[in-house]
Amino acid sequence: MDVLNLAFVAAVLTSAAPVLYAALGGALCGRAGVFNIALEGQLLWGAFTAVAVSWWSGNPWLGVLAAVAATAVFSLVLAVGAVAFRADPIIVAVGMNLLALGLTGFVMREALGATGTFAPAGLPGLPDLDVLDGVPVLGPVLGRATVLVPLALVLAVVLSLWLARTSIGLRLRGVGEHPEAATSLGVPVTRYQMATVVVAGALCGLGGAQLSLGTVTAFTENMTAGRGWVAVAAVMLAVSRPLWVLGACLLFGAAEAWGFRLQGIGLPQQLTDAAPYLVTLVVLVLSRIRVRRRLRAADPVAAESAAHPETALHPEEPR
Amino acid sequence: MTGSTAVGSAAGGAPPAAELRGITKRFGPVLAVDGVDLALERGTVHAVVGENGAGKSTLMSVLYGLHRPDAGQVLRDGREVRLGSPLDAIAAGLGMVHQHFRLFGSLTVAENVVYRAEPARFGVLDRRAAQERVAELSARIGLDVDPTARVDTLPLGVRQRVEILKALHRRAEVLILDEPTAVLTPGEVDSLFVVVRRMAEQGTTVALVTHKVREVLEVTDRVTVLRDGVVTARLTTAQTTAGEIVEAMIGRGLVPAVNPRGAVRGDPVLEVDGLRMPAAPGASRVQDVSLRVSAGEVVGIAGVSGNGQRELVEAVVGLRRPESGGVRLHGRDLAGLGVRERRRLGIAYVPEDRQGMGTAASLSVADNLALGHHRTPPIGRRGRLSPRALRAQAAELVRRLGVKTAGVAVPVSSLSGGNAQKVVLARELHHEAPLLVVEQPTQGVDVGAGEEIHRLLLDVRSRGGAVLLVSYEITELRALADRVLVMLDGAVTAELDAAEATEEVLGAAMVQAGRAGSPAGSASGGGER
Amino acid sequence: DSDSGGGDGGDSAGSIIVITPNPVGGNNFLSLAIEGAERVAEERGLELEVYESTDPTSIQQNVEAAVREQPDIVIGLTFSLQDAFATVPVDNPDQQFLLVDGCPDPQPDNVTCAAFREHEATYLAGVEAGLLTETGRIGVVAALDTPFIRRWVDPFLAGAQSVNPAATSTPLFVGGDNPFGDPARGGAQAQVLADGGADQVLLAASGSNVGAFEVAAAGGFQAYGVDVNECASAPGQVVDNVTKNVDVALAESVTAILDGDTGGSQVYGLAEDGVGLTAFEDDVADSGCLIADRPDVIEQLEQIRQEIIDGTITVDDPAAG
Amino acid sequence: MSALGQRLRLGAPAALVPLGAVAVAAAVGAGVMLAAGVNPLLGYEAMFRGALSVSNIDFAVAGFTAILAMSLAFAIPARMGEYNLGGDGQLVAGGIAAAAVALYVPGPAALLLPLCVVAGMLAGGTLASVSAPLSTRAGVPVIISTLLLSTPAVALTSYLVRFPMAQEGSPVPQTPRLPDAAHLPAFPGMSYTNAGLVLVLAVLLVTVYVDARTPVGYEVRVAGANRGFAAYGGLSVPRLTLGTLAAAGAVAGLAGAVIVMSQPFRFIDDALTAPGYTFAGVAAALLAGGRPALLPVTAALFTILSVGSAGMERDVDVPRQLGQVLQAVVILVLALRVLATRWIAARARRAAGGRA
Ligand SMILES: Nc1ncnc2c1ncn2[C@@H]1O[C@H](COP(=O)(O)OP(=O)(O)OP(=O)(O)O)[C@@H](O)[C@H]1O
Ligand SMILES: Nc1ncnc2c1ncn2[C@@H]1O[C@H](COP(=O)(O)OP(=O)(O)OP(=O)(O)O)[C@@H](O)[C@H]1O
Ligand SMILES: [Mg+2]
Ligand SMILES: [Mg+2]
Repeated sequence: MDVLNLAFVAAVLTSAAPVLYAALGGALCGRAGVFNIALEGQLLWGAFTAVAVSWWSGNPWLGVLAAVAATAVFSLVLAVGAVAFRADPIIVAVGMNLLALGLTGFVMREALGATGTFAPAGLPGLPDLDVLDGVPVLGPVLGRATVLVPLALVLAVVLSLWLARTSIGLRLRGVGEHPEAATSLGVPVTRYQMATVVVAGALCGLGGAQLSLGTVTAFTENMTAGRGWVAVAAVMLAVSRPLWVLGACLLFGAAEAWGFRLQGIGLPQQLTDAAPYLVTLVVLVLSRIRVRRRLRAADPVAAESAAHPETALHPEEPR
Repeated sequence: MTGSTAVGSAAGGAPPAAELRGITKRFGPVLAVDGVDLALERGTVHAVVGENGAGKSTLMSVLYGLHRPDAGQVLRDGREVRLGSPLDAIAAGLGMVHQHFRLFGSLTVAENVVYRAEPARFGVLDRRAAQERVAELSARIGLDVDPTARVDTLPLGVRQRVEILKALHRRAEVLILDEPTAVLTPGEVDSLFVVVRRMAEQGTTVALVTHKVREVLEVTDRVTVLRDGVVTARLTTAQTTAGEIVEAMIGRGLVPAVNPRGAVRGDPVLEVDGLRMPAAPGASRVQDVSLRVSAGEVVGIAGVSGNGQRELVEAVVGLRRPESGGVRLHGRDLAGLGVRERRRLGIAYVPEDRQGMGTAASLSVADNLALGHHRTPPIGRRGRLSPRALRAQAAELVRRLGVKTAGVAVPVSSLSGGNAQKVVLARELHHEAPLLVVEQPTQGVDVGAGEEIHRLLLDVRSRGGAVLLVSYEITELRALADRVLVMLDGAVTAELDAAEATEEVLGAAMVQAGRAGSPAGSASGGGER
Repeated sequence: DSDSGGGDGGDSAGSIIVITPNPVGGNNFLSLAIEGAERVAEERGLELEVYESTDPTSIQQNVEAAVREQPDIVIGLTFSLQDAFATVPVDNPDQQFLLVDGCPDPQPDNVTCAAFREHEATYLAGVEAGLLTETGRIGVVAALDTPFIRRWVDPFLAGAQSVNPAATSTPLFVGGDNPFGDPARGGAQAQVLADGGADQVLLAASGSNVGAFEVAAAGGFQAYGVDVNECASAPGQVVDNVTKNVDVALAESVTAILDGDTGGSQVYGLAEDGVGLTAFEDDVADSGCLIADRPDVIEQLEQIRQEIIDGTITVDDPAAG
Repeated sequence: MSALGQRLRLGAPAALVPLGAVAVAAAVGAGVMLAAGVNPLLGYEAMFRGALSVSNIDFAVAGFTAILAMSLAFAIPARMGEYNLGGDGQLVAGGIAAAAVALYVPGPAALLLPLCVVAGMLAGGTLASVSAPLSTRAGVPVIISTLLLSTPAVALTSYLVRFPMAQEGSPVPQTPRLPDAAHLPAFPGMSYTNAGLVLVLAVLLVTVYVDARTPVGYEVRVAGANRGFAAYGGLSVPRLTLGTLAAAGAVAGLAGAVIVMSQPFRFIDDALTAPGYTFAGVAAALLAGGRPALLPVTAALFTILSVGSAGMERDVDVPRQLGQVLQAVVILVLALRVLATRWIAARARRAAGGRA
């Protein structure tokens, strides 16, 4: 593989990593039966906390830890609102996304004294994987990334195995698929779901930290710029399967990276902007249309409700 | 088959395997269970019967730790146990099989059985051990289940075995079965009862909730009858009669509604010719079905569930498009017409799935009663809808059919199963459509309400309506139908006159080609993919 | 009641209100303008208020709110205020207005304009890049593809090609949901340029620049900043900056208006020292910019600058349609 | 119990919930302001003045018009359980279509005004309609397809307004000023308060009427409650989905048309999406719950929060993001609605005394 292609892979991985973290969180929630479209807000929250704590403490790793913790706490809003209180997860998520946007902007201004962008000289960012320099393939692909980038890939695999192979993974799948059944076997569904939402928050925290201390070292207002929504699309595309989520995020990352390169050869920016979304939509349609046809043949009436987000989050056709 | 060897009650002095004492449970203002005592002797099969809403499920849920009682105690082997959750109940050796199976369709049989009690090493599931455990348990009670099959590919009867295996895997010594037979075919019911008797012989105690008196007589040792949350009778099966049980359940004797037969038959209303539909995953095939239903006639479709009845009915009402063949109403070809047009031309339909299809649980009784009539006067008039007329009509229907509800503005979800079913019937009977298609009209409905529903259907016949009745219950078909067609693997394999349709003949026709309980590959769409 | 809350308390010192088209944060140009306003306010003992707009409706609202406060001058920043400055001054003939970096057409009498010819300085930066490039590939990262922003794009290539005809340029636009504040995308695009072999890259993407400077700092390419001296953003990797002395222009115009010289349109180009390069500044040696080590190049630039001022070289203005 | 009595009793707590949400949000906002060292009374006073003082009401009405329209664009499909999050795309589609008609079709006001409005509604409606078959045929949830279609639509209009439709020589990405014939007539003495408000209020009335008094409204509610039941009853879920989405997109498109046909009478890139009308509308619709008639009230509240927060920032220097925070808190406190609904359901059941 030549250098340029490796650089392309590196670009894809870097732009996919934050989205991948958020999407893995969303996928876990999906498997547990919680519809999570607060990923955008959670990611932003993580990105902000990471930068703020890294700045105050002088240690980027503390920033990462704080992002994980703070986003986990933030996601309690969803856990309590949508899981414990059984409020509409969409309403809660809309509120959370708005809250994250407003509060990060507000606090940045009041506590950090910055508007728009916070990137003071000396803001400590995460180190690159310089140790890989000189290693063939890995060096050019990951050498300029932080350790959080390969970690995201590893996590996708680990989560996939964890869901498939462990007791807790099995229980979680059951909780999402048929909560009453899980309850009747003594699995505390609410607790499982809340824990999952919080873990997903922690993942978003990692994603946010990677965005603001890894991909770049800065926080800007609304810096997630739709990445959380892309993650939501990835979760649907992958029907909550972690390995598929990985694929979906890489697809999106590749579409974006190609977009930049196409812009380089003269395509209008606005059109290359649209490409990743259209690609995602087309793949989504192609992937769901088969499931849909099968459902319709089995049960034309039940198929009517199959386009609902909740059902679209499960790898299994509804019964 | 019935295994009616009476297992004597436990030796004097030995405490019951499970006992409920003075259990009271309220839901808000509703007193669901009121000071009920119930003793389940070891190794017996104990029937718990009663009307809809009598408190059976609530009582069993208390025993299984799903509900905490407001008052009363639960004892296991004579010692009081505190059941804060099903987990406690499982630990105490209790198991429960719910009417609506609580299985994970996407998981394998083995995964379902060991769920929450998994053989695991360092948190990693031991699949081999799980499968061996399933094989061992099914051998013990003589069941045949493939541990690696995905549950959603299995017929209902097999799914229920999985439920029983789940309880056995947890070493349940007391097994609660809440309406286990409501969705089973006669063959499946028979094999379930064989298993139940065998378990009882092995020392397991079984509590069986059912609406079917015949089942009570066939398989149980003791009977407890509930009414309005209190016990109205404790009987020993061997010494009681169906009449006595029914009397205790509904406070009066039952006069079963029976088709008077012989009345004049009018012109054909529904004609189905050479209807064919291919099999698909999750849908059965229909092979060249032709039938005719005339005015003033009830035609029954018998058969084991999943033999094409649902597909046939959906093709008649317009929910499913046939591959070939025709459906005619009063001689008019319905090809290409959707549900709405067919309803307008005079087809009413009571579906089997009253929660998923027959009602919208979150909408009011009034809204539920209006569907299909909302564009015709008095409710709909020239593109407008009169909320007042909608409510008035609902109130009238509720009154006429005696639906028990707090009003027409409350959501259907607050109604009992029997009353929800009456709402569906009220709506479908309201316009006196020439053709009424009914599936499983009394499923999960208590005997009293079931009898009323039967009368309503016979009223349709006597006013000259045509009724196409799909039922899995032979008694129901015998009581109502003028003619019975038997469906097997999508084809009509027998047509019987009321007089010929005895239980034996029907039962034999329904399972002719295959063993009951695994009704061909068609039910599961060809098994595993 | 808003009069009483207005806060000028009747003292003789006047006031000025500056209205921005966007939040100031992270926008070098706007911060520099505010700096100029602060400076002149202090000099003249004026009270200064800044109204940040977020969108066109809020611009109009801010302009009208400012007029109600009756300051000495209502100052608008950038072309985005042009529509508002075409109408509001007509209805408020007694109020003086100053529009920096734009001019309404027709220009009401009570509006003074100060506009820049940043393309001239960008052209010079392009010359610099053309001279310094070793790969023959240069690039630009800009926020959005708009005619105005093209002022930092097209002349850059034109300048480079004037001295290095073989030079090729790749402009990339951040775009996306947050073009002026998405450093990750800015960085990704800078990386694309670096991977593509560009070694001289102009960064004109506002808040998204942060990521691009990180690529420069990691050795991806040598960068050029805009508006202010950004050489510290990637120490040792920034060649020069296309500066726009909006602070000076704003202060000068305010002074002129307060002194009674109202109306008219002042254009700030190379000739007026309104735009330029860090290279031309007296303290270039301390600027931290790479160009400080190349007096030969600076000399060449001085010469071309003079030719532009003389009109020997004309630089096309991409925003002129 | 009489039907009226029942309705009153069931209705009262339901109406209290939004008020409760607002009260809690106000308290949270006060806390935040105190933390930031601002007297909350002054802060709120500034916020209300920013939106409602005589001098600012004109702008506030413009914001209200847009937010109300966008709340309808969300609320209409929400009646059948579909979430339209693609308001931005539909808004700009409507705006660009209206601008295109105004710029390229000559004609007198009597012709041009309705033509522009219809073009905007058609464009928005068409874009939103795409999500209907995507949902009913391909099984892609509306919430995700509207969202995914929005970004490309915004990008495309952005391209149009920068290149083919750009004003010659303008450094700002914007169309030329629309001809006078395409300016919505303004109320006397106002510049932003114009016929657009009347149009949107008319749409609101139609929506409330259709929802409560027509078979279609009933069918939409049925489809929202249970798709299977709707299909069984002969309702065409695909057609209802298409209808509600088209209507929603048309209202959003109307909002876009109204914005470009108002001051400063052009399509400026970003001008339609930057103020966040879409999500303010979503929030207003959520706050109103399933009651379209409440939309003007909740839209007004969110207008005050979003338009007023700019005034608050100007006057007392509280960051305008506080407005977003307050909106968020209002929405989150709506989780209480669930508790209230449960309480109401419990009362209903109590009244039923349920026995079969
Ligand atoms: N979770 C609940 N909340 C409120 N009321 C309930 C609940 N569960 C049951 N009830 C009420 O308690 C009463 C007893 O219900 P239960 O389910 O025990 O009846 P059942 O005998 O099982 O009836 P069926 O024959 O229909 O199964 C009914 O009036 C029912 O409405
Ligand atoms: N959560 C609940 N709230 C209110 N009423 C309930 C609730 N759960 C059950 N009920 C009531 O309990 C009664 C019995 O319902 P149930 O769910 O037991 O139906 P079923 O057909 O008998 O099924 P099963 O016997 O398996 O539970 C009905 O009157 C129903 O309305
Ligand atoms: Mg029950
Ligand atoms: Mg029941």
